[in-house]
Amino acid sequence: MALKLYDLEVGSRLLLGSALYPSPDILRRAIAASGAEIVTLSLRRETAGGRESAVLVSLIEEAAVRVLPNTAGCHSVKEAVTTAQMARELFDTPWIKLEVVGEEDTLAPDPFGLVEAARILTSDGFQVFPYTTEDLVVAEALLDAGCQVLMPWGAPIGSGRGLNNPYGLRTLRAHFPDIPLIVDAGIGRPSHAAEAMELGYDAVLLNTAVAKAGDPIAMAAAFGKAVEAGRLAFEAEPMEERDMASPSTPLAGLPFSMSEA
Amino acid sequence: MALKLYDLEVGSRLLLGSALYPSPDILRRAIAASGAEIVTLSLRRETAGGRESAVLVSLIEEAAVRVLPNTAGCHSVKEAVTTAQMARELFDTPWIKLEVVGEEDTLAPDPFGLVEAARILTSDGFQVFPYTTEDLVVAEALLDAGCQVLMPWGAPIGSGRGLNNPYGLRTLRAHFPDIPLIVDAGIGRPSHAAEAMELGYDAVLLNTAVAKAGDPIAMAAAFGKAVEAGRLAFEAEPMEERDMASPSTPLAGLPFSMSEA
Amino acid sequence: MALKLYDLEVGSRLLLGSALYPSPDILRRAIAASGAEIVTLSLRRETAGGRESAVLVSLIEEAAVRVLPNTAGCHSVKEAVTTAQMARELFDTPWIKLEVVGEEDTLAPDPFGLVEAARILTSDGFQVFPYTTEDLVVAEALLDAGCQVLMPWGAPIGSGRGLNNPYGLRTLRAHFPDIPLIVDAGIGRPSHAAEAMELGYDAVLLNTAVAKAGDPIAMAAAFGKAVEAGRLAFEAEPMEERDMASPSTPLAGLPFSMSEA
Amino acid sequence: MALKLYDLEVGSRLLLGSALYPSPDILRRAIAASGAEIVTLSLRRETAGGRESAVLVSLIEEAAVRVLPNTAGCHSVKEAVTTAQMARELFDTPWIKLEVVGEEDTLAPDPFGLVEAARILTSDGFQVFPYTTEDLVVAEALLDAGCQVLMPWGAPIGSGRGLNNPYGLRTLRAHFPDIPLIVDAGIGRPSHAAEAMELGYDAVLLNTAVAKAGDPIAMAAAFGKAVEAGRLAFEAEPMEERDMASPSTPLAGLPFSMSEA
Amino acid sequence: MTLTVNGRPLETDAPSLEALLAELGYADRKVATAVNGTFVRATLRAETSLAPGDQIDVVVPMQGG
Amino acid sequence: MTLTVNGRPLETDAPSLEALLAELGYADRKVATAVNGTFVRATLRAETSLAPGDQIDVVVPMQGG
Amino acid sequence: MTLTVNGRPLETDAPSLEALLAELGYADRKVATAVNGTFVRATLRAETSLAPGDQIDVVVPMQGG
Amino acid sequence: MTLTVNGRPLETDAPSLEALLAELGYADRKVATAVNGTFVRATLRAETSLAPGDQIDVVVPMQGG
Repeated sequence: MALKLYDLEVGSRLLLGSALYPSPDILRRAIAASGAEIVTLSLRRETAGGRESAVLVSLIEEAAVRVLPNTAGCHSVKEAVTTAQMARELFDTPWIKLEVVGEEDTLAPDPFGLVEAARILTSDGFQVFPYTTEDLVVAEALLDAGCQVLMPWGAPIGSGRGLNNPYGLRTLRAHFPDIPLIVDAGIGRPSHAAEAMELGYDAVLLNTAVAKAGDPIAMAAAFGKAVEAGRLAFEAEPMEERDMASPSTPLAGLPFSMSEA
Repeated sequence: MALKLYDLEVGSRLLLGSALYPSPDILRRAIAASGAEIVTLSLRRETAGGRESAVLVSLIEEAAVRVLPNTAGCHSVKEAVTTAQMARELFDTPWIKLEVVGEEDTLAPDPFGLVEAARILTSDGFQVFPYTTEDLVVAEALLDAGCQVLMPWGAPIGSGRGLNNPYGLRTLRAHFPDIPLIVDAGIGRPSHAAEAMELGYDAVLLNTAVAKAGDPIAMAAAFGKAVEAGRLAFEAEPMEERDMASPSTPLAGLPFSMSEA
Repeated sequence: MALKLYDLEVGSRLLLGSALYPSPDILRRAIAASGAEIVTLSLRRETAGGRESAVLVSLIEEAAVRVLPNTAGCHSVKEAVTTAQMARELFDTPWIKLEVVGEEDTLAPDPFGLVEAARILTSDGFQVFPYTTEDLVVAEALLDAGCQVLMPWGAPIGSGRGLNNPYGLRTLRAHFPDIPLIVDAGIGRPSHAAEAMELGYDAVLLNTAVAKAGDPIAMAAAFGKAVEAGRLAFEAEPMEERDMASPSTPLAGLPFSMSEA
Repeated sequence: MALKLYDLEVGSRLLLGSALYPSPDILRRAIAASGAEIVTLSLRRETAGGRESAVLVSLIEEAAVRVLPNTAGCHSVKEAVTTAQMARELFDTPWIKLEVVGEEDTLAPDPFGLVEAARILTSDGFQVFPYTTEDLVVAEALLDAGCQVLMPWGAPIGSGRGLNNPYGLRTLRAHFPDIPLIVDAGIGRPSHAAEAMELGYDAVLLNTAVAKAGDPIAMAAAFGKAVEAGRLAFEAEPMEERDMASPSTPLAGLPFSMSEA
Repeated sequence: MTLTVNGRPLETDAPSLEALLAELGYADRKVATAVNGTFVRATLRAETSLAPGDQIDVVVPMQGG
Repeated sequence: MTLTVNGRPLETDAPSLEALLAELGYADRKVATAVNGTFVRATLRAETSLAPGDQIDVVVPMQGG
Repeated sequence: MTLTVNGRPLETDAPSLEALLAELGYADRKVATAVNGTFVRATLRAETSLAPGDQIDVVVPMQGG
Repeated sequence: MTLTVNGRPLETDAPSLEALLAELGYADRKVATAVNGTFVRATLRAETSLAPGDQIDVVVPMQGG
């Protein structure tokens, strides 16, 4: 069953960030290798005569992916809201990945500012993708504020630690069975992404783990496969874990023994 | 760079067991979906007029996979050796997955019997795939006995617990950089398989996690992708894990601030 | 160096809850065995002619412990504030363990209501012990609201899971080196309490793990020792973890070898 | 119920190593602070005119502890056996902590040499404390060889990693309910020791974690308490872990609500 | 008039909170009180009059975690 | 007058935001703008006059995670 | 004489392992054999005579993990 | 003759292990001994003669983990 993020039905459940790649060409090929249909971008002041931005824009257009602009680096509600409004005009999309930074060392989201900004933006017609924690109560408040997708972190941005709190993420998933939930940030290796999907998460968003890999293109392909693997497994009902062993090879007909009549 | 197991260069790094499937047809389709090129079989006394065996044999022949016979259920060196000899004649292969059961609850390998049987079989021309633990010293003894592949467990057979001792497995990998190492048994979910491959293991062998899934065919495909993902990631050099956050979106050009001249 | 919680210098770093014990006498002896100097109580409507409350009150008085009343079960700011005001009169103390329940399955704190209630109560002269999560930004807001102690959870109340998110707790500790931090709730076994103290937490508050043990009195003693052990270890600077082995017994003078001249 | 190690009933369940301390005096005070009744020593060639050994011997005599000599550093059966024989004469004890090193980086025990040496020594009247892994089958062989105590590792010697394979250790405990089992090596912090005891292990042996702490004496006391805490908890039947929360403060009589008649 | 006391309906003529507590036998007991969810300190009970439909809570110390 | 454009001081006589963008060479570029932290949509740039000390941000698409 | 074949007692006069297999209908089937726990390769079945009490195993390929 | 004592070459005429220990000043010290990797108990040192090339170990109690 396909995943619907607001108006969009997505095939690939991997969302990819566009930052920190060795070169635009490697970004282009990483996007292709990942199979991602949604790519995040930011807004920044022009630098160096605009070449960089122009190259990026045409690269994204050729990739034919949906753009998810972010408000990365915003610390106040006003900054985040203004950035979202500029993004809507520039990218001609109601989508916004809403980040309101609450703390520098962890880049943890500010739950208070996040909910307030989400309320302002949704009432202004935005379709908000809030970057949040695994906190159930904050999640509830974001849904009340009009968000129809949640993006809890796995671990701090760029840390590559994987899922710091699997219990919290499992609880969040159980509590909101019908809301699209995307693990955003902290993923470092494909096994982390597969684990998130096995927990029942609808998708994974990552950037650094691909961009900073020795071979970003191969790593992009790796994450594409891992996300598919995790989703397939979730839908295929994995076996139950057992504490004791259970022979895979049947014992019936084992040689060298007396048969039980 | 391809993986060589004795004489055979293998493409797929997933080895699949043939037991416990709901039906021969589901086994057939699971093998195909997994992409496995090597499938394990056992030897058992004929039951029910031999239909079952005949169906299995033709199914495996059509699948055009390499057969890896096992000695599952053998508790003594003599049983294991005789079973291996019967397997060689029956399957016309020098390959043998050597299991010598040392304990019933965990089906843990018996390191003493395993090494002795491995020595007898290799000197008799067999190419032995020993099912062992992560014990470095036992591994060394198995190589001395002539094994050119090692298959340490992830967890007890059929437990689906994943990697019980990642430290031990990592140490084993570091100690034998050039020996083909296959994690065999205990894998429950694709993330487990990806993790094993990310540790640098050359392949994964599993059975129950696929056969006992709600949808074995989809799960076989999931594991196929997860093993590819983990291998790709290992070769692509994953990013370093960090304790603190590191912004993926660059801060340069962030609006609303004064520029540092 | 002693721990100061608002006006009180405490010797024992274990705070104990008073609920769910098999009998008042077992509670009495568990408090004594634990060495706790601070015990939590609640406010409830009178039932069964008031015997239960009277027995409890005299028991606590005899134990000569400091009472920390809680607002357990309150879901709104108003309920929590009124309960705190009733507690102040009844127990003649400015201390209040502030709980504002945000979600039923996890009894997770409501960060929004918690901060608002904390602000109201501290400006009314209360000394607030807020039951919160490991969220850094919420913690910051609680300090801004006037709290001088924080009580992050280890895991949901009564779950006995231990520390669900050690990374988050370690980060919180690092971020607030000078604020008394108490791990409250979720502790199940002494090793969990020792781990919290080794992370540098100033104290641990628990209830169910003692009250619901087979032998609450022995378990109270166990937690008392574990908390001391963890604190001693934190102050004694534990060794660094190493990936490889390092002989404890020196090799110098090992027999049977040639000496390096 | 007291612990019996061969002929000796021990009160303290913490065994302490005597190596790597900043000074003999700190060793002396650490032994006292730990409450240990058994201390490990080694045999080495005389160096520097014998002062070091003489000081150590008198220190141990004054401490009135039972000496457990080890065969640390021995790589062959012959070295281990000869060392044990020299130790028996020198310390006038049948006790020997049997170490046969199988690999340098991990100092992992050699299961083959260990079992052979154990057989030789027990038939020669020794009471063997084998340093082994969590391997069930090797454990069985050591018991067959006459050992009446087993000492599985938690992690490599001096690594301070704690329990690398809790599942394996739990399984070993379940498999040998009546054999004294001591976790030896790898313990780094008191919470590790408490965890081992909570798993039902009879005792813990450690050295580096105390000797290499910033304050070895305080750390010795910490481990003494942690081991007591873990044992008390094991005997007091800890609560069951739960996935969901369960209020410790009863809801009955909660104010501000309508009573259910 | 009908009040709700600790969540249960009660018919009473008690003019004040103090009178109600006396009527309920709490006179000499250590309790804390709230009317309609708002705290009423002990010293104000006498001057706190009650109206039909008021919700009164009377609480005592109890076990807690 | 002196404005702050993208965090740097700028001396200009541009009467409107549109004029400023033209002066800066953004005329035919796809950018988004804010004045004193408040978004100004493209269609309103012509009628948005500037005052000394105004802080103008002109942003373009950039890489982001 | 009485043999044990695949763990079950069997009364037979088969002089050789080959004869026994024929008698059991395995003649044209692909099987492997062991006598008293020792492997007997196909080419030696004809010359492998059987004695009372011998334990014969006849195995075929089966599913395995 | 030349022996190896605790891993170092030693020139000596000591006829027995006991004599060697005396020569080395171990006479009244509590030590344990091995010759060529084999334990020699104290009571046998006198009757244990030494040959050129013998490897002697003399050990004492030391710290250990």
